[in-house]
Amino acid sequence: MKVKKFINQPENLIEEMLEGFVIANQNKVKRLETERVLVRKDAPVTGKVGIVTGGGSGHKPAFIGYIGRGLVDAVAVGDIFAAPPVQRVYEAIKAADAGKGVLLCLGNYSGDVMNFGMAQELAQSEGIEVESVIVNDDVASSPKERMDNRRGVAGEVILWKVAGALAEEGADLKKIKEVGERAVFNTRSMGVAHTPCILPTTGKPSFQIGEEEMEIGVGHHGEPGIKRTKMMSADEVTELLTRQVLEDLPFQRGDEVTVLVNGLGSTSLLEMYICFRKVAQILSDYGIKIHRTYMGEFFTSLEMGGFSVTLTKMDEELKRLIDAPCDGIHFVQH
Amino acid sequence: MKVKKFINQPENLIEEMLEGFVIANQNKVKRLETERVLVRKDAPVTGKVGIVTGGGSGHKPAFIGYIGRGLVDAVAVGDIFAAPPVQRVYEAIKAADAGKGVLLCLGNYSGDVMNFGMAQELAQSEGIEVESVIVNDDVASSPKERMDNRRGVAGEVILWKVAGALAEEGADLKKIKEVGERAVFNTRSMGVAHTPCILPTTGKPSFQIGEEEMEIGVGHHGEPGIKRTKMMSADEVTELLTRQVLEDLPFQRGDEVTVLVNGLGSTSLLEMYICFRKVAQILSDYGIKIHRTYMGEFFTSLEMGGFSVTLTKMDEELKRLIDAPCDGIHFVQH
Amino acid sequence: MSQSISIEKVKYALHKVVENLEKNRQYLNDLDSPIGDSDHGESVCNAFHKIQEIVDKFPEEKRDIGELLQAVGKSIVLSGGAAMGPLYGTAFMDAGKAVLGKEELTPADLVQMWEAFAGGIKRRGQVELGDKTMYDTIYPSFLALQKAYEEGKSLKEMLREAIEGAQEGMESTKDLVSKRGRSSRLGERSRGHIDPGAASSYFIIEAFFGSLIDN
Amino acid sequence: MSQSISIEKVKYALHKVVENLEKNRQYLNDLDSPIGDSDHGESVCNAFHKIQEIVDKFPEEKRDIGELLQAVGKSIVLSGGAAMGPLYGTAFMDAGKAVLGKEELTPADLVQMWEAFAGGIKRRGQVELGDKTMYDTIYPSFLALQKAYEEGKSLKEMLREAIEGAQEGMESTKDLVSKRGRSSRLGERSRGHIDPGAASSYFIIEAFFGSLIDN
Ligand SMILES: Nc1ncnc2c1ncn2[C@@H]1O[C@H](COP(=O)(O)OP(=O)(O)O)[C@@H](O)[C@H]1O
Ligand SMILES: Nc1ncnc2c1ncn2[C@@H]1O[C@H](COP(=O)(O)OP(=O)(O)O)[C@@H](O)[C@H]1O
Ligand SMILES: [Mg+2]
Ligand SMILES: [Mg+2]
Ligand SMILES: [Mg+2]
Ligand SMILES: [Mg+2]
Repeated sequence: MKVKKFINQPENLIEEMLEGFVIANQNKVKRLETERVLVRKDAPVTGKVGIVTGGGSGHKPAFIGYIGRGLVDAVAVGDIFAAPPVQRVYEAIKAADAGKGVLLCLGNYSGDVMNFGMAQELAQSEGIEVESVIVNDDVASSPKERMDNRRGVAGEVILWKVAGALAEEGADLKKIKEVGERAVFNTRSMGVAHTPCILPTTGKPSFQIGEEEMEIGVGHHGEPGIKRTKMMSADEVTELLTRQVLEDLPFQRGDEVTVLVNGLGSTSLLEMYICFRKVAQILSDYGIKIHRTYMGEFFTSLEMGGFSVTLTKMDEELKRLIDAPCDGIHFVQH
Repeated sequence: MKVKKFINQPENLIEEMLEGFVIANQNKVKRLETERVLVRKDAPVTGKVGIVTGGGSGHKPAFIGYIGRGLVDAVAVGDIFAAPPVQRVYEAIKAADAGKGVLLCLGNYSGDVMNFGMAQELAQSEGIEVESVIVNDDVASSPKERMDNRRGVAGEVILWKVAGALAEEGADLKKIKEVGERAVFNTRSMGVAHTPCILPTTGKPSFQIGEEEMEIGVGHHGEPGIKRTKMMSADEVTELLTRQVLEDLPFQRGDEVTVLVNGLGSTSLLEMYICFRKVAQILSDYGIKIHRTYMGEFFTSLEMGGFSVTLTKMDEELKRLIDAPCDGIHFVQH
Repeated sequence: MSQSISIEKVKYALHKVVENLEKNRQYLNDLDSPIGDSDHGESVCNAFHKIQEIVDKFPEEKRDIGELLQAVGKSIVLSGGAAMGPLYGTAFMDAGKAVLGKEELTPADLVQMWEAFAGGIKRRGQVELGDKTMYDTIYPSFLALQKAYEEGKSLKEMLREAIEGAQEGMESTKDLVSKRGRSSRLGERSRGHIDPGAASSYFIIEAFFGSLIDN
Repeated sequence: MSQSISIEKVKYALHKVVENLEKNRQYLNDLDSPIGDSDHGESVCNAFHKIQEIVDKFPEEKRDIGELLQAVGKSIVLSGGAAMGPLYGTAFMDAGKAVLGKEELTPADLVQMWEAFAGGIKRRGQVELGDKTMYDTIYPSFLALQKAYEEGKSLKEMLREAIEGAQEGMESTKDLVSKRGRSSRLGERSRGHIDPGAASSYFIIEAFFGSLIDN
């Protein structure tokens, strides 16, 4: 298989992408001179807790597409699928801090946890208040008893939305961490993929898979999930994902949820709406009400073929924060 | 090649997709009972000219993702890549008309032109004021001397934005048609693809292509373009597209343009930003200023691999309309 | 074989048309791939599928062939979609108009009806012979039908020659450069492929006229 | 072979490490595909690439091996990224700290240094032997080094046995179920694959200790 991608030298690809990104979105974002960190144009925003995130590249619109009012202030940009190094996270923290402290939002990967953790210590040692919330929404990645070992996937979008909205309201760091943790605790996801992405750095597929197979519970770096099966119909696979997600959190009749159906790269929105239809049917059967639905590509794995279903159980405060307007680069809401 | 798609029975796919779409976006959209037409929730909007569009399915977020305030009022939904029939367009016109008339926005395809044209006549015969603007922005699809034979591609997004904003301001039909036509006249696009989509109805690829080849000037239904070549670097292919677009319209030093880089389905945003970087460099060399940039998937061809570059020459009025806020289902702007 | 055509025969012929298109659905999609958007078989079959109901529900007591064809045409126009919808729909409507009031078609009526059918395509599509479209199948089939009629041939012979004319017309599109429709943007690259619409027209004519021969 | 190690030899050994990782870049990516995210070779090579400059720019007159290793570790920690960055970075920093002030490493120093290296991984990664990580290569290599030292073997023999220990450790990961890092979510499905970090650690040890043997 030949690699068909619109790139130049693979070793320049992140830099070139960022160059384009900063030009295209210069009204909303700027780049630090010293480090590969993108920050909201008006950061640090006075009177506001800074929201910092980051991770490996290749997940666009995550992470940098979420920079903007009501969302994220600074992003430490890693290499393809590689956590950003300590120095970079540290500079992101400094750039986002307006004196009210900084919340780190990260996915539960040992690379991210270690790099963000060390950067947090470094910043704290210089007197910056820093807290972190670690996202672990992927129910397929560990049994419930080992929830703290689960991967973070598309649920991170919910954290950015909620924490970003709360920060914009002027809440303090403690409060944002508390609500952010509640949002994460209330969030569960599961994904499926039938086609790997090709890593532009190596020209190799992220995983091997048969012509009629799909991977249930896949991670968004192509990590194996729960099992390899034959392709199923949209309804069958959606039912499988949705029930597993629903059963993991004690969702109850009468609950309200936010639904996020996330395309992993090459799966069309047309297919995703077909699948969402089934999600809605199942929720209705369970007596669960949909508060808000997000449909689209929010956290991809380059051009991987597949999608994930995320449910977040709402409460009044989370509803207010989910519904708040935001003006991110690739995530805008009135 | 096996078809890996998340669908159920192919014959139900549009209906199931619409079912999901209406549930997910019920705050913004409703479906007519009689016909496969989606309309803005509050349509017909009093005091406003109705904006109606439509075309074949498979281009998500187009067409129905553009329903909303400051954009489109009603969409006639065709089968995969097939223009919607007359009756459907006619019902869309009726649903959008609040007494101030309706503007039809359509791509220049004989199917669309004939079906929309006949529907227009039908509606006019019943006393509804109807005008139409036909988009023909694809420079690869005919030489300049035969401009009226060119295909409409991603440039239609610009028409929806401009016409939608003007309608929202309360302008009359004549004015909207005039400005819409100017926007179209000022818009040029060209695309490239290296991977076909698979039609879910037939399980067949939209075109055949070699392992190292790409099609320059491809249409967004997989129609052949200008030539078949070996894969090029991002910079080379972007240069080719951008220069061809630039040379087609008499762009001049000092002009301002809106740039739209549109992913055709499976090409990652990462690649598109690399390509946009080159567009920006070329424009800067030409002394052309970028007024606004749109990056993402605006008009896809299911999961086709490729992208297109669209440039619209701005004037003060077009700038105001492009910058106006809008609240479409998949196109939101503050 | 009778030298005139009843409404029953027309109804039967229409069913045969649907059958023949259905049989060639994927082939028509495939023809639409290199120079179009790969959907022609889908569009034609979906639209023609609906006319079966029109035909079946057309009241027994109504005998007007023109009215039947107009109803068929109207269905295709209003609910067919794609490029073929307005084209075939208009053709059937015009054909119906040309024989409105007739309860039997004489060979002369048939020639007139088919002239109107071809005229409908031409009018709706703004198309000329040689543009590489369905018209390149339909118009030659009309010419052949007319010529056979003028030469005083039997209805059977007329129909056979019309089918032959259609087939030659369809095959002629292979070497043409397209001037109309989606493929018209390909210039020289459109050469070497049979036009999908020309092929669907052939299947329509083959089944329609063919069933009248056998019947 | 001398029984002590100069800073020049350490510098040379570090260059050899970079070379060896580079040689195995794609192999490491490939190992990271079935149980990880296919980037381990990229991450390790990019991070270690930068230490060449640290080593080359380390002032001639500075002779402190501990300081050199700390500088290397700091670079990897601060600018390495991925999981391997904090892990290898901390290991080098801890190793440097253990021999701070030393201008020559005796066999005893080497054992101490390597114990600290392994300890750094354990501390940063919260990892145990048998968790199917780089620690499964590094800790056995330390044990082998220490054992050989305690048995009074020559430096050369010590190094050789440390490399053998590393290799055995790396190979042991194949049959293990992962408890740490990305692969820890796979449960039984992680079995049957060598851990990519265990492999990169082996290449580091092979080159580092190997170059000290040859030197
Ligand atoms: N203007 C026209 N006049 C006559 N026939 C046309 C015209 N435009 C298209 N066609 C016919 O329609 C066929 C394509 O039909 P179809 O696949 O339904 O439409 P689309 O191109 O919209 O997908 C072409 O092969 C051609 O024969
Ligand atoms: N907590 C940990 N302790 C020790 N080693 C670990 C730990 N987490 C990961 N590793 C090692 O890191 C390797 C993966 O490194 P790398 O590919 O850089 O990270 P990532 O998984 O973030 O892509 C694993 O093979 C494993 O050896
Ligand atoms: Mg990684
Ligand atoms: Mg079509
Ligand atoms: Mg077609
Ligand atoms: Mg890895």
